[in-house]
Amino acid sequence: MRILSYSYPTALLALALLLGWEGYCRLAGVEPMILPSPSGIAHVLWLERAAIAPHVLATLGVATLGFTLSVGFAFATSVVLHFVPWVRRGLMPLFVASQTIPIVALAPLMILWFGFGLLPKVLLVILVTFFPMLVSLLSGYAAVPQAYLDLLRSMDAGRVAIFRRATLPAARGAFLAGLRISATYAIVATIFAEYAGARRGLGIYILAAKNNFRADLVLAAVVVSAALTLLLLGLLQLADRVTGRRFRGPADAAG
Amino acid sequence: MRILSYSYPTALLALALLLGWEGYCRLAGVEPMILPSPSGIAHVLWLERAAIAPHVLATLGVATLGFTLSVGFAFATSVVLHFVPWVRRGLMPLFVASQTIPIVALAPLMILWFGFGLLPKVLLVILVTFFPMLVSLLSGYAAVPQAYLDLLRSMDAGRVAIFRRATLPAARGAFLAGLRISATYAIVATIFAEYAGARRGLGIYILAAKNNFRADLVLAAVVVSAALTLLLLGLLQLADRVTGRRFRGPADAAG
Amino acid sequence: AQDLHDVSIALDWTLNSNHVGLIVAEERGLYDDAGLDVEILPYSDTASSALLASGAADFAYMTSLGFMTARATGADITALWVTMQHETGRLVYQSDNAEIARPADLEGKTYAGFGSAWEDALISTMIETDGGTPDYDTVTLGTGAYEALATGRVDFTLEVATWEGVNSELLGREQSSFAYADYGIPDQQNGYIGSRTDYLAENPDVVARFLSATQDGYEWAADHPEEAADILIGAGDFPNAELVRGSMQAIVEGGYLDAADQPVGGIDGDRLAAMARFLFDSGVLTGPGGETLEWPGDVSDWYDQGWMDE
Amino acid sequence: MLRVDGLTIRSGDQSVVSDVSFEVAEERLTCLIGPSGCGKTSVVKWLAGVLAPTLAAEGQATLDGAPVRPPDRAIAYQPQQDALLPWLTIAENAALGLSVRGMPRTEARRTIMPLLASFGLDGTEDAFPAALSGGMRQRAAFLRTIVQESRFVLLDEPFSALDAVTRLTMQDWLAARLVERPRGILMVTHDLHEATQMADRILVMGARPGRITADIPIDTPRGKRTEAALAEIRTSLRTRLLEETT
Amino acid sequence: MLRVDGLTIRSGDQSVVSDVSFEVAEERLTCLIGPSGCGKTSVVKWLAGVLAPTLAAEGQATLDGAPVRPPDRAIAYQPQQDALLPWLTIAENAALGLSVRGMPRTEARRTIMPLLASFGLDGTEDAFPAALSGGMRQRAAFLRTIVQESRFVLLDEPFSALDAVTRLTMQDWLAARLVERPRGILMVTHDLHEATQMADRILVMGARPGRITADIPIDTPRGKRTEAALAEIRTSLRTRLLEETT
Ligand SMILES: Nc1ncnc2c1ncn2[C@@H]1O[C@H](COP(=O)(O)OP(=O)(O)OP(=O)(O)O)[C@@H](O)[C@H]1O
Ligand SMILES: Nc1ncnc2c1ncn2[C@@H]1O[C@H](COP(=O)(O)OP(=O)(O)OP(=O)(O)O)[C@@H](O)[C@H]1O
Ligand SMILES: Cc1ncc(C[n+]2csc(CCO)c2C)c(N)n1
Ligand SMILES: [Mg+2]
Ligand SMILES: [Mg+2]
Repeated sequence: MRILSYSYPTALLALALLLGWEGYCRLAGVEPMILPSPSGIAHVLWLERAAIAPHVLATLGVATLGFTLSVGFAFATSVVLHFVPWVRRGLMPLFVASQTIPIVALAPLMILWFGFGLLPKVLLVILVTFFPMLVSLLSGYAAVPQAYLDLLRSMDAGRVAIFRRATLPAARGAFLAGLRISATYAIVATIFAEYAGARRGLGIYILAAKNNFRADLVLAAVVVSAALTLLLLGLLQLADRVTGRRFRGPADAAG
Repeated sequence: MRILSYSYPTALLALALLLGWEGYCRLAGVEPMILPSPSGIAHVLWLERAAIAPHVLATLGVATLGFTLSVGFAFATSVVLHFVPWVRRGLMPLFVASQTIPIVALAPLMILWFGFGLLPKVLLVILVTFFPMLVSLLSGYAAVPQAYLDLLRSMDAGRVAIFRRATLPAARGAFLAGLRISATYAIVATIFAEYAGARRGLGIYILAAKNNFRADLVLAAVVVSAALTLLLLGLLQLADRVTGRRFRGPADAAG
Repeated sequence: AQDLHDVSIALDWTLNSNHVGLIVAEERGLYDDAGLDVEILPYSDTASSALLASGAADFAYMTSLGFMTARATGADITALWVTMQHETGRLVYQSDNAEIARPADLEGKTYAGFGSAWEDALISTMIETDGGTPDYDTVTLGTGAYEALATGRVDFTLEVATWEGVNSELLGREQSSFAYADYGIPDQQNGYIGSRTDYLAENPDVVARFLSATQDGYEWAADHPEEAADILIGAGDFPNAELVRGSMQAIVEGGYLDAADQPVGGIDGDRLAAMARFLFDSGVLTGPGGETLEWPGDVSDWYDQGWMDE
Repeated sequence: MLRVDGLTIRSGDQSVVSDVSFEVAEERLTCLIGPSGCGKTSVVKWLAGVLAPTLAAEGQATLDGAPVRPPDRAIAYQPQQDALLPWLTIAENAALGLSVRGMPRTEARRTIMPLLASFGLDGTEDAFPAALSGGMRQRAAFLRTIVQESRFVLLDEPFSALDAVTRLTMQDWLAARLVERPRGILMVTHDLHEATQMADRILVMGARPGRITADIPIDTPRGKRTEAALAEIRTSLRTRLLEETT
Repeated sequence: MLRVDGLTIRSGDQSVVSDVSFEVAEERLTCLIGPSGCGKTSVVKWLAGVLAPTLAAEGQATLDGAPVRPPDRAIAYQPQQDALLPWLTIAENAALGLSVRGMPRTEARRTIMPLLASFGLDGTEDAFPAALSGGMRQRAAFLRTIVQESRFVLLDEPFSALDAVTRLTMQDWLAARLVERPRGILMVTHDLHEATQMADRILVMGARPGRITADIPIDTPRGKRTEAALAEIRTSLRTRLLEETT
């Protein structure tokens, strides 16, 4: 009930948008090849569900693998950079620079270099999703209250013990924030990578739909991709809830 | 001097990377059509400077226009959303959803809808850069210390005066952070948009280089694009320095 | 100077020898003489027929497939010209691939594709005609296809004989090919220039001037292949000038531009209908609701060469 | 004379403060003490017109018998901590109340400048708050409050962020300022010592819900408020407070 | 007996603390007071082995004459605020020092459980710190420090975040705990009142650079420390502190 009353402005606005779009399509008589109506998109989405399914699965597979590796890699890197300041100073600018590379240009080259298997796609997903997580993790580590570190150090805890007992749990919120940002890009990055070359996947589906002049199928695939991203975000939210009992509760009472 | 001694690990690492790459290209004898060497890229970049220049200018123009509009639009929207909570509740989920759209799919459709002119490109740049700024602004507004607001309210200041005198200046840091994130994407988003349709621009250049099997030119364009983004980030940093006398200085002494 | 009428044309691919007549007409002032300021739009990731249909361009240079798919799907566009009198596409594979001797051998092989539905119809028909089962693996790679073929990561792909074919030869790649027409595909003309029907109705004069000048351009190129190649090289960004020259030579030697029974650019209605029929019958064309399209019976309104009469 | 009558503040259906009535005398310092969470800040915020919108309040404030609806220019408010805006210079911060009322920048500065010296702030007018010590910041905040020329001033734990020594200095300093420019002051504090040193009257609040449980005049003249002279009243206040808590 | 000899702490070429020597007696409470920034926290952090790496220290700590290199198990440290880890339950927080030394989880819990009651924490063992009041959190932090069974305990302004009333209660409570389980305590405080109520000895620090300017034993027995009894010593301490500052 509360969620309903909370989300009705969104629902209303979304509905108004869709109705406006539908009305425009019907009244102005735009060619569906150029701008299909929402009802048309919903219709083909239903008709083509069997054709889209394998592509969705392929994309999900690559995105999941790439994102998982990216999370692991970001975590490992963050630990190294946390403990070795000169590596951090050396690598961070390079990571920033890596974010300025247009993947449109890089993706076809990656396919050339690494073939059309999983590798180039996973690498592209990592390229896109790695950095926001790394930054969030490092800023999370840096935000641990000094008192926690001092306390553990005064107990004669070693660097690793301090990291495990204070730094890491304190960075949980920042990590989740980074995870959410990265997750928003994971599916889109996969689609990009597929677009440059793949056997199967939403990227291929979009490319084919475009080449066959089926704007309705392109938009249907966009809807599916957005739904996948929202699903991924929802899963993260769920994982947070399920695992985070220790990290919730009322805001810190004693300030 | 200080900046030199600070950035030498980066320079060292970057140099090692480039040397390794160069060495691999020379020793393994990879075809430059597949993986050009850094020296090869630098060389064609120099040779092709006259050919690349007009594309760079076109991209810069679109990126600047799109980014400027995006900043203005994000600011205007943030003000509206700040003052009208139900619009905020209604629109934010839609903005989040807009970030899950793969631009690969949308860009060609935008060209079909809005033609070859500036409009579709500017819209795509806005689509990509608008959201991080909006989020940063809103979180900046929310982070104003309540005491500042209470103080002004007790002086009988109106909503607009409070916003102008406390909320807005307090959000400056968050705004700049959002600006930096968005600026990182501005050039890349422009290249994307051009890729789907433009008369001129780095996107077109990259596409042509790719179809001519010129991996070296593709990478040269990537280098240029990265340089443009770093330039944009540098300009923002400079603008911050020049305008921010009031907002710098030692961290707040009285805690 | 006189007031020039602005027209724009979108290309099917990055500038190449197929477009030579347009460049020659532009560079030799034929368009100026016709009172036109022609903008040749650079190739982008959006199909030229889509750009044309949406009104983003006045004319489009389209692959036969691009034109027919768009037209069959309901775009209101009409073909006015065709560049190549014979199919320039062909199916290629590495000569040292001992497993491939005939299309039937493609069964179970890997194809590097470009992401359009017709490729499957084309290849399946060729395999079937040759007595094989059309069962093969597709990897969509776009331009990456040729590198993938050369490095053996895929078994076959499609190419334009007068461009990628020449390029492979220059690179010394040993490749063999099958002609579509030998295996059940109607021989088609290729490289249509078209416009929107409403544009035709409103600017018949502009259309006629544009296409006549274009025709003059291609005729001149056919007669002066070497000079035409140099004009093209001067107009575009060609990293490999030899490819352009070789390609022009191939076009002229192959008699692609002028057929005995046709003026340069002339459309053969029967062959267009045969190819369109093939597309409909192979079921690759679907409408906006996803339904398979019915053969309209008559496609003579798909093209219009009325401009040649003036 | 500023009066509060029958003030009740509710959060949902819980009373935060219940039927509180008291008065703040002209040119006198009234202290409000009580255990944490008893509602001291809420009372002051209500009088300043800045109560959180999630809290519902009933009650009446009157100024010399006439009803007032806060925020009102007769009542100035100084939030806990100093709330100096970090992007304004000390002069700009001090003039904030004047600027908000529409006084032009140069005139506001003219008003502030002669006062800086007596607030121990001469030479800092163009410095930013971050460059000042806690005590100087606190004085700048007082200057900002004082120049608003309101008859009454609400101070919410003005010294709680200062260290003990600076706090002692600032207490003396504020007392001296009040002799120069008398105001009716309502000051919230946690510190028994501070209350007994500075107040003309002490209002003691109890919790759950917040209400006034005692109203104690301090008659010892300021000059004679030594540790020894106040020992007794402090001990009784402490006992009372500890009782309130359990 | 814990001794510090000739402790000098530098930040760059500025002295933060200069040639400080003092001792902390076994089973007695020593208070360290002084103006803000004089280096109290720095001295305590050095003794705890957690001085910021940007500060350079020279000096010697000895335990019964034998040199120690902090951190040392004989010396427990309780940071300013309570520093309870929000993601650990009260029991886990209290047992943190034990777990760090490698004591298994169940054994650590067995050690903690019987002590909860006397710390006023019974029933809270599986609650998270956020659910507790400031006083309860402070007690949990004390429990964490006490169970480490170190001979000496360093407390940096343990009560400064508490409101005045809770603070008074906690002072009494801590005094009672120290009677039960005596420790040598070095306690930094800002609060003269707190120092005179609780200390067996008061070390007064001066600033720029930090050094010890007085070492004052408080001989009044704890039972007799009324406001009146301490008035004199408090007045003299205040005068001394105010002098230090100017
Ligand atoms: N915005 C709010 N919404 C709901 N409840 C509130 C709000 N602000 C304060 N309260 C509650 O009202 C009560 C009184 O709070 P208030 O801050 O007025 O107390 P206080 O006496 O100033 O305490 P302290 O001495 O800690 O400053 C508390 O129980 C608090 O939790
Ligand atoms: N990490 C650090 N690096 C450099 N200087 C520091 C550092 N920590 C503290 N200082 C400086 O050392 C001096 C003493 O600081 P310290 O925190 O020890 O004082 P204190 O007596 O505890 O003050 P307070 O009463 O405010 O807690 C101060 O001038 C401070 O600015
Ligand atoms: C110069 C040139 N090269 C390749 C293509 C795209 N393409 C790749 S394979 C093929 C033939 C299919 O029958 C086509 C057209 C093009 N349009 N123009
Ligand atoms: Mg309060
Ligand atoms: Mg300290």
